[in-house]
Amino acid sequence: MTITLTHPALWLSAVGLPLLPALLLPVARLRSPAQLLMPWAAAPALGLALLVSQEVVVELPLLLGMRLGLIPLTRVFLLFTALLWIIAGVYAQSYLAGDAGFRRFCGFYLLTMSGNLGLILARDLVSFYFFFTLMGLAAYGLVIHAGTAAVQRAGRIYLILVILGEAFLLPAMLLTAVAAGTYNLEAVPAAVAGSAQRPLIMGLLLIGFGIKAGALFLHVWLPLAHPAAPTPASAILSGTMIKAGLLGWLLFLPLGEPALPAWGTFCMVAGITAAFYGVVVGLTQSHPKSILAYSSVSQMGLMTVALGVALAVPTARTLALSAIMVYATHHALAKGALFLGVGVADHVSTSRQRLLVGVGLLLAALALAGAPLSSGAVAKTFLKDATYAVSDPWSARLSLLLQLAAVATTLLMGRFLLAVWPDTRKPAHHLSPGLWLPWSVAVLLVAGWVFLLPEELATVAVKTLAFSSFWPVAVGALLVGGGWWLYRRPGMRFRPAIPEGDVLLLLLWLLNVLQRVRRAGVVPAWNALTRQADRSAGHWQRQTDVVTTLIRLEGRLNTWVVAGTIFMVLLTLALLLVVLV
Amino acid sequence: MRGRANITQLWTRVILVVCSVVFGLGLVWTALALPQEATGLARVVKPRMPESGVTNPVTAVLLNFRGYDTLLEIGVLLLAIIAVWSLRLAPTRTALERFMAETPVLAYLVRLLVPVMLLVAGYLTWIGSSRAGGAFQGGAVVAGAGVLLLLAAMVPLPRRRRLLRSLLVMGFGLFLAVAGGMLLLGNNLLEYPPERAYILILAIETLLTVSIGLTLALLFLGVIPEVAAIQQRREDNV
Amino acid sequence: MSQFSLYAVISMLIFSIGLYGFIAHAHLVRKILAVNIMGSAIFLLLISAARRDPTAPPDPVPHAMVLTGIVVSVSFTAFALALTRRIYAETGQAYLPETEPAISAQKQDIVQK
Amino acid sequence: MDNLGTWIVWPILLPLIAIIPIFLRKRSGAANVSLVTAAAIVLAVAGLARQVLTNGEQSHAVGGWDAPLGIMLHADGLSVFMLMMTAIVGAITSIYAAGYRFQGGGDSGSSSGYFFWPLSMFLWAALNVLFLAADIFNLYIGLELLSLAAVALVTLERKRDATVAGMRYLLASFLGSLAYLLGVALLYTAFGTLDLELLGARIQPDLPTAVAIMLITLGTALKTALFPLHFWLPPAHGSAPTPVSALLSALVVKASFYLLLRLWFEVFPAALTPAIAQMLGLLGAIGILWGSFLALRQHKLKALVAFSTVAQVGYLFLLFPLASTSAGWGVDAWSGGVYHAFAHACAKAAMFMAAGTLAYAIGSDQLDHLAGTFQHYPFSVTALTLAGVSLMGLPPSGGFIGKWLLLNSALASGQWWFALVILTGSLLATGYVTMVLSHILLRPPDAAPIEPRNTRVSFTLEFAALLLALIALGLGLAATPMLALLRIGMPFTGY
Repeated sequence: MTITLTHPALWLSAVGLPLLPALLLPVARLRSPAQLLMPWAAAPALGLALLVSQEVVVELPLLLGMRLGLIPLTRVFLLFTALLWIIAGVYAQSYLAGDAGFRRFCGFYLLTMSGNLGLILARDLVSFYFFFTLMGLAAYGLVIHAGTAAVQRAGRIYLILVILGEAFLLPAMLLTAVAAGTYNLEAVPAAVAGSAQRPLIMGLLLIGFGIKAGALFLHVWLPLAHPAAPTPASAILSGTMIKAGLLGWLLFLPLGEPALPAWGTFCMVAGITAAFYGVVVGLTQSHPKSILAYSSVSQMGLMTVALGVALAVPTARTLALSAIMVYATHHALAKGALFLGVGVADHVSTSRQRLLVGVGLLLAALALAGAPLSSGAVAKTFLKDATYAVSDPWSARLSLLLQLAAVATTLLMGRFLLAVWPDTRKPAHHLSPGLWLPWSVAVLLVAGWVFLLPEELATVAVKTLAFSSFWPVAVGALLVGGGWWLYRRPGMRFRPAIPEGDVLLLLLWLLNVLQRVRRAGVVPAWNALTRQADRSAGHWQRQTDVVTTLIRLEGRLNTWVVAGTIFMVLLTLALLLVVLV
Repeated sequence: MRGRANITQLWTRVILVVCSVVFGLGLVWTALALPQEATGLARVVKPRMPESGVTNPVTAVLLNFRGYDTLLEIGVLLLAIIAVWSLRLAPTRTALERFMAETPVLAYLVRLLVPVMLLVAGYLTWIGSSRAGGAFQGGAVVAGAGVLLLLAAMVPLPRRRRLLRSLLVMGFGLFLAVAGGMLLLGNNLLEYPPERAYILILAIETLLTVSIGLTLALLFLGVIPEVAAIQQRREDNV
Repeated sequence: MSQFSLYAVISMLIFSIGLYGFIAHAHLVRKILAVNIMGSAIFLLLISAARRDPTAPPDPVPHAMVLTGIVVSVSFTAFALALTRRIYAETGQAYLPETEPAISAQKQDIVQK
Repeated sequence: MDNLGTWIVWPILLPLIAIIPIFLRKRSGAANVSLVTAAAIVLAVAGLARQVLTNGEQSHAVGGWDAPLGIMLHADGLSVFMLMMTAIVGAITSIYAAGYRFQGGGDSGSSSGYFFWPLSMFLWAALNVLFLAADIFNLYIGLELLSLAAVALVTLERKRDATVAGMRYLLASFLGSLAYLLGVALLYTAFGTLDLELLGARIQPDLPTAVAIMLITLGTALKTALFPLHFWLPPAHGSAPTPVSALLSALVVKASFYLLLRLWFEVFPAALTPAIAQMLGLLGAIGILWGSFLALRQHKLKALVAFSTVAQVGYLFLLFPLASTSAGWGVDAWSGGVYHAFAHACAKAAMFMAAGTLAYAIGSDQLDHLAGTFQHYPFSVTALTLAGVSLMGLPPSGGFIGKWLLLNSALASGQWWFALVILTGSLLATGYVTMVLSHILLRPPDAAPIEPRNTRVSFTLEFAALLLALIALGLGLAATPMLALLRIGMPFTGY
């Protein structure tokens, strides 16, 4: 059955509905209905994702000609994104009930939601950029919700990275638009492929979207922001928002156009490195949300590998895209369930609850690790199929690396489970249905995913019963067990801990050192030198201060005679130009 | 620092002089390159004179063909008086003013001159439709009479605002009313019916003469009359 | 050199002199006088251009423009003189103070450093 | 049959008519008359916009005399665009001014508060005259009317700073006007017409023309505060009463810019050589960097906003090199520049209003004193933020559309250096906007909470600023129909 829905108002409501409650929030009387409606603002988008099975584009007289629509790729993204926004929204209503800042949280949540849904629905460059920016900036309000000093620091770094991302994306968008001669997204990949500035555009795109996607070394904001945000917001950040960067790559990069082996290899190497790097740093974390954040870095790395495949081997485009679609959906749901589970585990009070919550977490963790029959296993099978398209020596290595990555993921999930395992000895909170219900839905979606699949995918799920998907999990589990045993031994107290934000901290430390060197060594030396060069050292120093000079210059420009003379000089110069040229 | 400032000033001055000379020469060259034959609108104005309602071409241009410019220009004059008043300068009695006030000869002369000046002003305004003259010339003479009266302190400053302000705004008001009123007749803005043009222009010019004269005299005074009057009375009482 | 050219050249020279005076002289009344000189120069140019052909009646449009220009110039002069009076009342002199209020905050800042 | 439905005359007539009762009545009456007139002007402009949208360009021969004998009024997309900008900012500023407390005493008929109304009505009339003029001498009178009203408004409150700044502004205006008038005199002497269209048809690339264009351009650039002729702007805009600062920064500099736009692209496009266009663009580019840099160095909120105007004016001048040399993308550059002017008008007026409200509330506009004002004046701070979003050029604001179009044409025409300047300018704008916001939002931990001095701030003040900021933000969303309006009669072929 195919349904075509082409009324523009319908599509506008999908992105505009979240803004409505946001507008109602300041009005005291309408506040509680607005808060009640918050999660369901994503419902029209979910409806569109479920019902629209054809490519549709509608045009609206907004911005520079807004086009909204869906293609198969974005339909999948919209499906899991809208779903997760609803689940996390319902969860947030209980999680933050009674919180003084809930109204503000609602406002930012809705704005971010509008941005996230909008960028998926956008079919033109300008709208895409608008929604992307809206999402990035509005999420700042989610990150800093708690308001503590550490959270504010995380927020600052998040904001800096967002603005940095904008600085890369805006030129990329403009260059793309100029190359395409239109703002339509359909024309973009071909335009990028054919542009004379292809390397520049691709570089800008990889970095700009890479920051959002948490790509290797651009991920520094991610392990800071995800734990800082309230749990439902973390679920959104990790589940859907980092996928926006991935979607950006898929929509803008020339996949399936001419083969770009160098770019492809670069992406594959960066992806695989990130996959292991995330696990290694993640293992040293103790906070469950930090572990999950690093796991996201690792998982996004795996999806980047598929992107690399599509870039390097044009014929593998379809395969790689399906792999990414399946993988992204799987990861969004599983990561959502895991993040929400952290909050649920915190509220456990009885041992029965403990058992149920534990089982749920285990299920989600197993899915992420790729245990047979799970969504993870299906996703990994797709990924592996895609890698077969790469030329031979690489292909074998890649599939081995992928399996090793699965081992690593299992290990990290084990570490997570140990960190989060519900503890009834903690002061008991009340585990309200508002928390466990949405979480259960998420877990059920992860677990029962296979049954909702179209037939061709379901057959793949059966294929995952093979040994190749079984052994990594088994090995990983064994390793976890061994590690646990080692860890529990009285003599063993070796606990490496890399602080969240890893390379960023290294960078900051380096800057700090440089600063200290400058202050301790360079500045006195410079002063001594200048003092010798000029006896009136103070005067010289003032002269060298560019800023001061400029400001003094402005002051001088202000005296009337100088200003008038400048006008006169301009007149004369222009006159000479006119007479002589 | 002082020395540096002087050097800056010196250089600025040198540059300014050099630029002024070069610029002046450039302008002279430009002036010489201007066309020698008449290119103006005289030929366009002449055939339409009969429709203008007046016989003096300058008045026809000012009040009819380019009446819109003149309307705005009266606006500038009204704006000037409002702007000067908005500065709210303190009223001062200068030494000259006191001297004048105490000299009976001047007072006599002013008594003699002012009526004659007003007569001249009226004549200038009336003759403007056919020969050199008009509201501006007439208004300037009225203003001269007003300045003389002010200097001789022979008119008490009005304490009530309404009358004075009405006189000031009256010329502009009539002009504007005529301009807009033409729309009611189905004409364009300021489009006089040719048969009424003369009388309308004369009416506008007459009121303008009073308004312009008064405005110029009050611009000379520079302070808000009613405020000054209150102050003056206060001083006199002391 | 025709009569028109002579007047035009002179008007340009007067304009340049006025411009120089406007920029170079610090006293505000002199500046205002300089502005009037520049204005007169332009009026001279227009009036002389109105009668380039001595045999024909003069072009009335420049005359009207000059009349309008004079009224505008009078209005500006009146306001400028009144403003000069206020500056004199507030600062005790008829010159522009040479440091800017918006910049002076900066200057203090630098001194403190 | 009457002719009252000729919408084109009403934006000029209405404010002029309003001046008469305002001049004759006392303060309270003056405010009410002005507000009613403002509403009427908004309606008239809307009527004209509708007429232009349905019937295309409108012309009106004043006095029934066609050019060259008479004076024409002309309304195309650009005129209507500018009239709309003026109507929106003017009306909302009037609302703000009605709630604003001007300093400076006097009785009700002679206080600063009273004089704002007739002067602002003259300002509005002058702007509308300019935007509808099709005659180069008529433009001169409009310009003079505008300058005189603007200077008088600056000196409205009895403050020494403002008086001095006003004098400087007046002198700069003199210089600009005289240069312009000399240019007009030369053009009339050479070509014997004052009508813009006829002038454009007759104009020859000879020496007097070139000199006249140069004089007009520089005179107008001085009034628009193009770097390095911006010296008069920051003190004048920074020290004027708040509603006046809003009007000046939003509208007055745009008027002379509009003049330049008209003349360059419609009267003497042939004279716009690449070299001159690049020069104008270069000065604009320096202005962007210079103004933003100095804005970052300010300690007072209003001074900062004023320097930001210097920077934002720079963007407008980028239009000249971009629109004249990028074939095909010239339309983008042209409409981007004009759009930027509109968005800046709304955003800057909102910013000045919000800044003025905060300054009034805490009795100081030092940035250091702003901490904690958000709790008391959330609407003003929100207005400040939203206006900042437009200045930074973030979507969906009008500023974003303007910058996007300018950037697009810069890259398309290969003038990447201007693109670089625009991006740098946006980053610098982000810098000074965040600087203000962090002063407001982040209170130093050791500082005591600041109690506002004047807690009772009229809600009108906050509402007006927020409304304008929202309009600046919404302008981006409304870009498609607005750009369609702008394209009616635009000086580019192919549309």
